[in-house]
Amino acid sequence: MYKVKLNTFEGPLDLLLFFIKRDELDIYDIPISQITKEFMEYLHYIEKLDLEIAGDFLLMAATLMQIKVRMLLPKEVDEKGEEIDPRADLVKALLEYKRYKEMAEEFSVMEYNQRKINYRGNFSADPKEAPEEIGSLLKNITIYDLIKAFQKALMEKPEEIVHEVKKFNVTIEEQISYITDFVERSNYVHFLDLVKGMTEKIRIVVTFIALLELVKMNRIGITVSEKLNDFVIYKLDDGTDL
Amino acid sequence: MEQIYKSIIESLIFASDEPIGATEIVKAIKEIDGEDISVSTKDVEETVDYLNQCYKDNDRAFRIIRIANGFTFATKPEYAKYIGYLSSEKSRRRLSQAALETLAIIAYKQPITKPEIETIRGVNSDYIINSLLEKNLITIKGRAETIGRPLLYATTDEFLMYFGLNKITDLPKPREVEEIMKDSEFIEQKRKIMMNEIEEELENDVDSGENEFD
Amino acid sequence: MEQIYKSIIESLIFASDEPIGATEIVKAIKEIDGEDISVSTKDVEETVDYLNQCYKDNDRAFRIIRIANGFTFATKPEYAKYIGYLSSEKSRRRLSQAALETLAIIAYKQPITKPEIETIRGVNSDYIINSLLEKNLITIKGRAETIGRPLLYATTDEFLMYFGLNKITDLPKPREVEEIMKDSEFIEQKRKIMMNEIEEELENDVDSGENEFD
Repeated sequence: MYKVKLNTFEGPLDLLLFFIKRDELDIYDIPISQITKEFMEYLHYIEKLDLEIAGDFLLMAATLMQIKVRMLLPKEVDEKGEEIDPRADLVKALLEYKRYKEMAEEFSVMEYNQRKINYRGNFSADPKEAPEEIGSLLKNITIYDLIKAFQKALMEKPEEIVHEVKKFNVTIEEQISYITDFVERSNYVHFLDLVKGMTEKIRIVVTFIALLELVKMNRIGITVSEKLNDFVIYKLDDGTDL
Repeated sequence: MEQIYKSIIESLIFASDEPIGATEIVKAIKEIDGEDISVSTKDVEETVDYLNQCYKDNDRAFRIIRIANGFTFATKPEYAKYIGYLSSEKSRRRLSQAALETLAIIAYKQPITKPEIETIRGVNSDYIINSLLEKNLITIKGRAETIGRPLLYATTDEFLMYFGLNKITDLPKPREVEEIMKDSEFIEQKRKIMMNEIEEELENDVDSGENEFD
Repeated sequence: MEQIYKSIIESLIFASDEPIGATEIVKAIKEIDGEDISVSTKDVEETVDYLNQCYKDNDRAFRIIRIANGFTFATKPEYAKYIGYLSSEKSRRRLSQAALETLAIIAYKQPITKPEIETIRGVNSDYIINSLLEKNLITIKGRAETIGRPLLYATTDEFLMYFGLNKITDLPKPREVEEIMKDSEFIEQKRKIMMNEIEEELENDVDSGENEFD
């Protein structure tokens, strides 16, 4: 007489393994009608307890019935002429499941051992110095990085007080050719080098706008620089990288 | 006091989540080994002094310090800059909950404007958006065609790398997350059937078994 | 490597609240003291061995262990019951059979989709997968390129920590399927060690006696 506790079983495969073990059945030669009967009794038992029957159990019941029927029919053969055991897929599934169920037991042992180990509990008392800024995290450059670099370039310029309103002596077109000349000569240029020596803010602004225009026209490309808040402008040929 | 309690006191201070008082230590020991065990708070104090002398003699990088009426371990101040570097690295790697939330909104609704993000989160998000921009997890993807032409935010390639995704469409769909949680009542029923939920006291677990250290 | 770096390595491992890798330690040192400092990951490994020998010689209650691809300080198992008493409110719950089973499948077959897990387990696994995700023992690792592009699950560093593994390849090897059926004793042996397993009489659970099977 065996007593079955409901929560012993993780699912239909687990239940079938239980029957196989309990009745010392050969997993490769499962008596399908016997095990189907047991399985159905278990289903009724769950019903009796007014529990929702898991669809997985119903699905397995259907599978068992199907195998049972196929066992009664004339033997099927595969392309090599060998008999197909209608139980083969079920056996495979049972063994596969059993394999991991075993490993779960290994895991349980590991868990048990590990629980005897405690890690350091309180880190709040460790003195820490706020670190200096280290390296750049940026891996690819975006419009936002451009703007930051641009701002830096502006901020590093000494403020010049301009007393009279002058007509801008620089145009986008001029700066476009200024930049293209640069990249034509050396294939690439750092942004900070490009604006080096520009004393008027407006010239840097216009250069930057020119740069954006060129990017938009696919005539230049922009990539990350090893220097913080800087970037590299390089020549593009027909929209492709050099 | 027996010699073994020096180690037990050391392990208790080491593993405690917060500074632990001498009284607590004595209580823990007596609770496990019995009331008649001769360990006093004075013994604890003396043990801490003894341990600190050991650490000093052996040039250990840490000490037990007295803080908030208790004992706790702390590394020596001369290593502060190295530790500071580490913790800054970690804060770079880890995203705060608020940042993660904002990032998620942007990831799922991109391109999205700040007002839209703030409507969803219900709080001002300037700081978080800036820090995400700084970490290069999001970027500006142009402007919306609405009034004021607010900036549009979207995630970056770095974002994908950070989360181990190939492309943005690989993000789990909210529907999929819901699916995992679907029909929670049914699942709860099942859980009761399927799970052996046994609450165990640690003391039941500890046997005299293997010691993997020695 | 200069002597002082033994202490610095000790302090870095001691102050890190998660396992810290040898590479990270070398990086931290070089960031602070300069690239030309002669400290290698091999030096770190050797220092850890040296430190552990010191702790053993001086009868310290803790050791540095190799876990989750890094080093961390941990108490020796013999003090677990005292520490367990302290943290009993937190009452560390063990994983359920279903959780262990699902974890085993994910650990050995990662990255793996939910349908694949469910095929092996024979049951719907939404709840379990969700609770493993919540416990941070597994994570989403992108998508499979198969129909429906289901999410892929894999184990985390927390998983390694939880089971005391240094790297995923340290997992015990599963037996070949053919081997499994040969010795039924094997399972019976382990069942005794397993704490999850409790045999309960059916009548304790349900009121009437008609719930017995032959």
